[in-house]
Amino acid sequence: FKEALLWEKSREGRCAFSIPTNDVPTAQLDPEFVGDAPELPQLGEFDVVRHYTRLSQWNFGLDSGMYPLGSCTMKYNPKTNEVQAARPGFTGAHPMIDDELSQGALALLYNLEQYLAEITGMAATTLQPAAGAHGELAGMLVIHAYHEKQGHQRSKIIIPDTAHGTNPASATLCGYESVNIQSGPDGILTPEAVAAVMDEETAGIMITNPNTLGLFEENLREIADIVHDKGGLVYGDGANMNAVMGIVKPGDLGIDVIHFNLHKTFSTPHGGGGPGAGPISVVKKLEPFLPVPRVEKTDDGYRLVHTTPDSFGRMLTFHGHFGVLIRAYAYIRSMGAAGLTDVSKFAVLNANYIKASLKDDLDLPYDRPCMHECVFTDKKQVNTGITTLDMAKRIMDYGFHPPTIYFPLVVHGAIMIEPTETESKETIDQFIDAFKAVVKEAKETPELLKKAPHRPKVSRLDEVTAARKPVLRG
Amino acid sequence: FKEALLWEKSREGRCAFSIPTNDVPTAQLDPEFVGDAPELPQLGEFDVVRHYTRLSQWNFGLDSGMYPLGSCTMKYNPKTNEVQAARPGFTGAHPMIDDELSQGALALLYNLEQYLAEITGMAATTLQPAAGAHGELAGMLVIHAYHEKQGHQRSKIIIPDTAHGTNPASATLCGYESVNIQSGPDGILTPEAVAAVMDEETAGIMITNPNTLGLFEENLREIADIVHDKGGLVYGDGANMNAVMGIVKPGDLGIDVIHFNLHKTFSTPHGGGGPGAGPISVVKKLEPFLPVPRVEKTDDGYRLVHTTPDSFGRMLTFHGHFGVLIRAYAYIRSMGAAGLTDVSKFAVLNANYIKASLKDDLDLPYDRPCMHECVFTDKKQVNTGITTLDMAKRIMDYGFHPPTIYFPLVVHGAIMIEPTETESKETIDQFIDAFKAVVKEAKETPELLKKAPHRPKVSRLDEVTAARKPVLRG
Amino acid sequence: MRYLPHTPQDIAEMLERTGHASMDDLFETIPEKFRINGEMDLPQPLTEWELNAHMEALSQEMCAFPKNKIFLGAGSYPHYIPSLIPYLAGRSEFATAYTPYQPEISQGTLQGIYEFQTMITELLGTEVSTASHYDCGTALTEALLIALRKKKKLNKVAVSSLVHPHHRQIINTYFAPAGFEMVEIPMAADGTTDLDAVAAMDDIAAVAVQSPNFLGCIENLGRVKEIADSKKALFITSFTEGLAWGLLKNPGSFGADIVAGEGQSFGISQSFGGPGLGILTARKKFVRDLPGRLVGRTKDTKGEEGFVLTLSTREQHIRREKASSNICSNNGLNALTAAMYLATVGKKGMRELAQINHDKAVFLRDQLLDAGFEPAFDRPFFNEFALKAPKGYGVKRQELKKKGILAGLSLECYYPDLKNHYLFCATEVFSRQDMENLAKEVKNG
Amino acid sequence: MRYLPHTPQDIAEMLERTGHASMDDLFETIPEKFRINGEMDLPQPLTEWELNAHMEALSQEMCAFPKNKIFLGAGSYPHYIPSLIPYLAGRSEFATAYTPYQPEISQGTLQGIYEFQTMITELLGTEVSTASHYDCGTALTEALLIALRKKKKLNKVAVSSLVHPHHRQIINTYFAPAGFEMVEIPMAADGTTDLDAVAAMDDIAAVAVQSPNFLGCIENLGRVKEIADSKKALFITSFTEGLAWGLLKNPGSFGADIVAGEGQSFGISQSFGGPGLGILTARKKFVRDLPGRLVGRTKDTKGEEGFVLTLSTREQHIRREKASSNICSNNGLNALTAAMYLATVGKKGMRELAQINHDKAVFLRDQLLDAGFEPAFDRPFFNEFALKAPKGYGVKRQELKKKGILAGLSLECYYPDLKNHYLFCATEVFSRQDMENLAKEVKNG
Repeated sequence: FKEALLWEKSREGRCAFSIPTNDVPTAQLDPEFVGDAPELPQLGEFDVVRHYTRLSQWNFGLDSGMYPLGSCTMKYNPKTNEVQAARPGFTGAHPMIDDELSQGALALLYNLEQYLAEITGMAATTLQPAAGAHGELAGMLVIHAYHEKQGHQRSKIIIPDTAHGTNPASATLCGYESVNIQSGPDGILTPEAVAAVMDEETAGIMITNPNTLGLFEENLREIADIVHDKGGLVYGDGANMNAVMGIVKPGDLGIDVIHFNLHKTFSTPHGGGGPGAGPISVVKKLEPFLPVPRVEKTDDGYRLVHTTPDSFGRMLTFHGHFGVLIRAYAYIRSMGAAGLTDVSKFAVLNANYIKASLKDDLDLPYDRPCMHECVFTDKKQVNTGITTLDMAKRIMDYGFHPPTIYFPLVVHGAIMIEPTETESKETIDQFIDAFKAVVKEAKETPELLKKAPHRPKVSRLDEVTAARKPVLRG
Repeated sequence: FKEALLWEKSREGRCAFSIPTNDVPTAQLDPEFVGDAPELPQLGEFDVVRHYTRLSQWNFGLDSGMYPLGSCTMKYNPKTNEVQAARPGFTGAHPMIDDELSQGALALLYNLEQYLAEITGMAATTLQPAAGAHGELAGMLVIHAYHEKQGHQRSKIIIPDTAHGTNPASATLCGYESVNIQSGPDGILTPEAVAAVMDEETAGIMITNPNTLGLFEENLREIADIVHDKGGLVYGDGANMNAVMGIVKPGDLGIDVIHFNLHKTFSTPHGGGGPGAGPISVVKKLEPFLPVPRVEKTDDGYRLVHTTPDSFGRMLTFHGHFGVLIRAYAYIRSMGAAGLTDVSKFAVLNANYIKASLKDDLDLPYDRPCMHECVFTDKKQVNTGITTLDMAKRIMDYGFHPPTIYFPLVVHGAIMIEPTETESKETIDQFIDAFKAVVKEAKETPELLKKAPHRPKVSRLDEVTAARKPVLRG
Repeated sequence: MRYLPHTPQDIAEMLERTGHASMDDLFETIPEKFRINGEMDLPQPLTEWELNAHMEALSQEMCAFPKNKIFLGAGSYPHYIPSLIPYLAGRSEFATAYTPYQPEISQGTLQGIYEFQTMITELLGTEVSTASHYDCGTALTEALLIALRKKKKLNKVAVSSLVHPHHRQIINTYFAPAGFEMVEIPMAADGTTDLDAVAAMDDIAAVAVQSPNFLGCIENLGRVKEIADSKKALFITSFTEGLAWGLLKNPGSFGADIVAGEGQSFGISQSFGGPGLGILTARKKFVRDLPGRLVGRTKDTKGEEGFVLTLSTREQHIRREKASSNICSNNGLNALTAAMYLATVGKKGMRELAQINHDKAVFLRDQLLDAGFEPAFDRPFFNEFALKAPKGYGVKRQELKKKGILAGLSLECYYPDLKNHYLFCATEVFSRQDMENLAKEVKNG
Repeated sequence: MRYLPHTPQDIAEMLERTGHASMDDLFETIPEKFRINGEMDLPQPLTEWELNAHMEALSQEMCAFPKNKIFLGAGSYPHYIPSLIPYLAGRSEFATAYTPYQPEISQGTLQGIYEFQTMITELLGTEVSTASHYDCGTALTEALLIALRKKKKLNKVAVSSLVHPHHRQIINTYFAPAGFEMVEIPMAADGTTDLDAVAAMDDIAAVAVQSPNFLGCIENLGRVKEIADSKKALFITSFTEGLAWGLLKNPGSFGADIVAGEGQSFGISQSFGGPGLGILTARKKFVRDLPGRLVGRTKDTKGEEGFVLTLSTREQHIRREKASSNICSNNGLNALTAAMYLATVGKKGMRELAQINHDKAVFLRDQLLDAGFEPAFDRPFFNEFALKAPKGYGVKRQELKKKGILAGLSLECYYPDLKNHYLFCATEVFSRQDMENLAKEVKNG
């Protein structure tokens, strides 16, 4: 069924809000400043409830089915985390309240910083960045502040072709020019490629490990040494931390600064596109540059330090996405060290299982042991006229969210699958069967795929016209 | 999609429960008493969440759309009521705790009793009955205890043909034989019909007002006098109180005992078939017979009285469906007297509006001013071979729950529609348009109706085989 | 008011169509003299925010778990409830749905209840289960009424005096107008039902015991079966603590004909005693005698599997005065909640959780004995037990209330012979420290 | 662990297919020497129940609304949140969904955000809105960066010193590596921005003010427009209290080019400052300059209306280093929450609620003046205002904390000239009595 837009259902005089009692005299504001009441829709409470209940029914969420999105780690979002974040002592806390009145929150922040530092094998953490990309920016700002402090700012940064799109964008924001380098034939970076471009005008390298092909960058330590030798720093994109928790510490590989996506690795909900959280951890020598405020532990409890001499400043109005941080904290406390290690093990097992199960059906450009995800292409289907997009749309009809497609860019027609550790063998088997069925259909009934999806509320949407003649409000 | 049964998804060794830490020694129970662990399904937490999320998607609830069920008052269930019932001070309260430790709950119970007594114009209320039918039984038990106390038990009870099916069943439980009488040509009871059967062996009459044809029993006072003259009592089925709150008090019409359905009139959720709550209010002379415990207000606060000399006893283990009572209390406190009166007014307006809008399309057996609901039949469609059932199934395809059908029994092929006051004019107009479309289809494309519904997850289900060869467990 | 969507314009348009001049005209069929003059006498309406403050204040006046330590069972048990349960059971597609009389758009509720029926019979070792009743007391009463209907010539049942006292009150309430009689079976010295006493009873339609019984003791169900058989009476059992079946031999394995029970322990909050969950299950041969709703599996016109309410010819809306019960709505949402709980706990969790309950209760009992209590009965128990209190305990118990501890239920008012006896309960929610604290308080007088 | 479904049998079967001998073999590509030896040093895992107790204890260590009275705004405001909002926004179809890159199965989120964009532009009098940013501070920074991109030759913007101090810190952070400069416009005597000072500034790409500003004063947006025009600079405004637009003339009506704002007041809990809701809206001509996501309306292959993310060629995942911003995920669920709130409050509620906020603030100000405070500025305000405190107020304020009252924010650390000045806020959540109590406490010293 179609659900009308809010304002189409509006009727003059309705109000779904319980207007609070006014127990003080009315004060007339100088009419010079008073505007007309905004033309918001006028609805009853039941209208609002039904409207959003229906909208929700048109959405696919994790609880609806598997979400095999490469590099986007869509794991189960535990319900208990929602309970923790909803405690009134947290939700009703003002961010500028005096330290002694917010010890609970400060303790949580302090300890979460410690946990993340331990997981990465680094010295310090800031929880302020609001999302993964914001974390990347924080990392770049740290690197920028470091070089500034060294007395010689640099102008370039090395970015491999497998990088997330946010990497170059974040570097640009700090005024760095991206130097793109290619992965080697095995899908991983070679020390030679890095050595060829690394110089003393280069601030460092941004590297994702495991990379977006799902492969562990085996030469990372060697690459880090090359970069360090020239006075550069190594930025780690931690989007794929889900593969290596408890297995290897990025700090041990020579990474100097790394960001997390708490909404990936640490089970906080994606919310249909945020809010996320993108903390960064850094090695000891970079700690002075972290943003303020910092949380400190003293004998009298926890306190916020609002200025430090070398900090690059502030990047969010308050203390980060606290509501998201609570959930990540609850998750880490629920899992413990052994649990997080198991997370990575099962995430890698699941990905390898899918790789092994589908490699006869889909082209596998890099047939190497993968980590948390595997990347296929549509090469085997291309002769039938069927593309990655067609298969992705068709898989919706089988009750699955499509994988990430056409990324990483280095792989033509990429199909990037990350099952995550919370999917059971049965669900994965169903997904494999569904994908095999789609591959079969690609040969036998390609029209079915071309017109897919068939089951959702709407069929394939015209994105070209949407962009050419944008209609962005009602 | 099909969602497998729980045990089909079970795998040995999984557990979705967080096993509590055991900080005391294990105590071996005498093996003589120990059984095998029950073969419950073994699932992970994500399995359980997805299972029930999917099941929920196959259910139609009030938030999904209009529910025009005659006599079953499916009004909006306010979300704030859920918040109130979930407060830990209530959910964690043990029912046998000492009075001084449960003053909040006792105050709520006491005051809710008072409010219901005021709404009915009666003297006293018990909140113990667990559902409407249980309330009917409570009413019958009061009547039975009253006659017992008078020293002469009676054997019969008068029940009109428009009564809910629970009425005769409740009377039977008290050993009363049902004496069925017919409504008059206007769809309401005549004093003559009652006078003809009322005698001193008859305990009283069970009467629904407004009745299940949606009509106000205009002769009720006169009928009550007839019954009272012979020493009988008048039981009011309060299922339809939604029509007359603040308009008329049942006590003023000569009713001696009445039950409520809090899950109808007072907005508590139906829960897919309960739990509900069925309090009864009684006139002064019947108060001594109410079930124990009773809540009393004293100078020191509230207390429970566990025995009273003439009480008929106890009918539920504890104090009624307290969680449901909280919601009803919250609703009454939110609405106030004027609000509840408006409820009845708009409920009646909506029903009359539907009656006026559909009477050209559907046969209207009693064309009189209706209260909260109106009753049509399939007489106009019968020549096309289309029945009430077909139309009801087809209306699902338009996004509405079907009306109550084939009830009341006095109307052949009845279609009983109660919109309730919380439906807006637009929603009702959509319902009217949908029903008109179905009526049109009945003429033009009857096959479409015969095979309806078409949109839900399953098509028409075989209820005959289900009953003939019952499969009641997996 | 935010729940009432009618605008003045809506009202005018609608009255025009109905042909009424005003809203008051809608009530023209109600004689003027009966109309309410003025307003009902109810408190002024509260805003949502005032309601929040008012209800929070009321709830704060309660002694409640987990804020307080309430060592009390007796039919209502504090247990942990996984967070997924309130979320899932609170989804409005479940909570705001009507009785699934229209199965095509109610498959969620119906499959959920079918799974409930299956898991409950698995747990209890029986063959058929209803979709739920109000609570254990009413379910047990219905069980006894089944027996009286099956044995039409008899009007008497034998019920253990160790069945929950409130349940026995309910039985009496239902029996009185029908002229049925409940004969109570006395207590033996070991805190179980004195089954020898049944030998002397004649013409009884059923023998009913609760196990674990009100005093926490595990009954000898094997002997109940023998006695019931010897009397040609139905063998009926009940229980108030469902977690016991994670550890104990289930009643079905002893040949029980009908099992009634309380399902509150299965993920349902105590909520001052309600709504709970009445369980009523039986051997297959009683399927058409069971009152209340049943969900069955069937197929649709396309051969797809689906679920429906079935065997409704037993029910009041079809049979009216000939129905086997007047029960109409039951506690369906709580049955669904219990199913969610059982699916969450599973086979492994159920056994471990039951063992923890037993361990905690044994530990608490040992602690209390050490603190001066005396054993009352020498009989195995699950998570509840009765003890004889040391001198002066009544006063101590009053003091403990002020510290937020409720230490046991006085049994004297239910069993006058058990002067100074208290019933205690310990579940997984009590820590060792909670129990040691209690013992220390008692010891220190 | 309950989140990890792998049974030993599953693991064995899966390893067989992947061809690994053991779980450890899966990591064969990681050089042995980098593998962690032993376990990470993290606290032992908690059960769900231990976690509940631990988190409840932490949350109890907070001073928080509604338990405490916090007369503080400054970018985070206590407001009532209708109960339907947490329920609806918490439905997992919304909360656990990914970014709606696959529009066919994301129409709920997409329609919801489209409606958000519409209502926000309605509220602010602008023409296009992004799907959200992180918070007001980052949104304002992005607005200034747009101006700097539009005026490529310039590298300077003028920003009022009465913009939230934290927002100015963020601007500085983003500007530093890029070499941009923020010139602060000083404060005038009446607590508004001294716009005359802008006259002397050259080569500025934008003039930005916050209104109501950090001190609560309503700025003269008409004059900002004039000044900005005269400098050929973009006119940018921001706000932290969105409810103000229920009462005040909106920035669009003054001709603002870009409006950045904080949407926390729209049904989003304060949560120690985040996640909030960054609002970024503008006149239509800036549509292709806006960073972040946009939802647009389109049609499907059958001609049905639907919604998609659009104009993504501006975004980082397409443009990489040439993107207008690195923003990827935003605060989408909070945008949806704000839309729910605005739909609930509606035109009528918005106006009344705004008026109540103003009434309460005026009342509180009068009470405090009566209690010995002195006015700081003679300028209209919405629900926040600054006052000069009476002697000894610093000590009193400390005492009040112990009573659960947080009475104002000291302004001195942000504006050294404003010694002994405090910023107060009153919203609909404060009762007359709360405010009278505070005044009485102050009066009694």
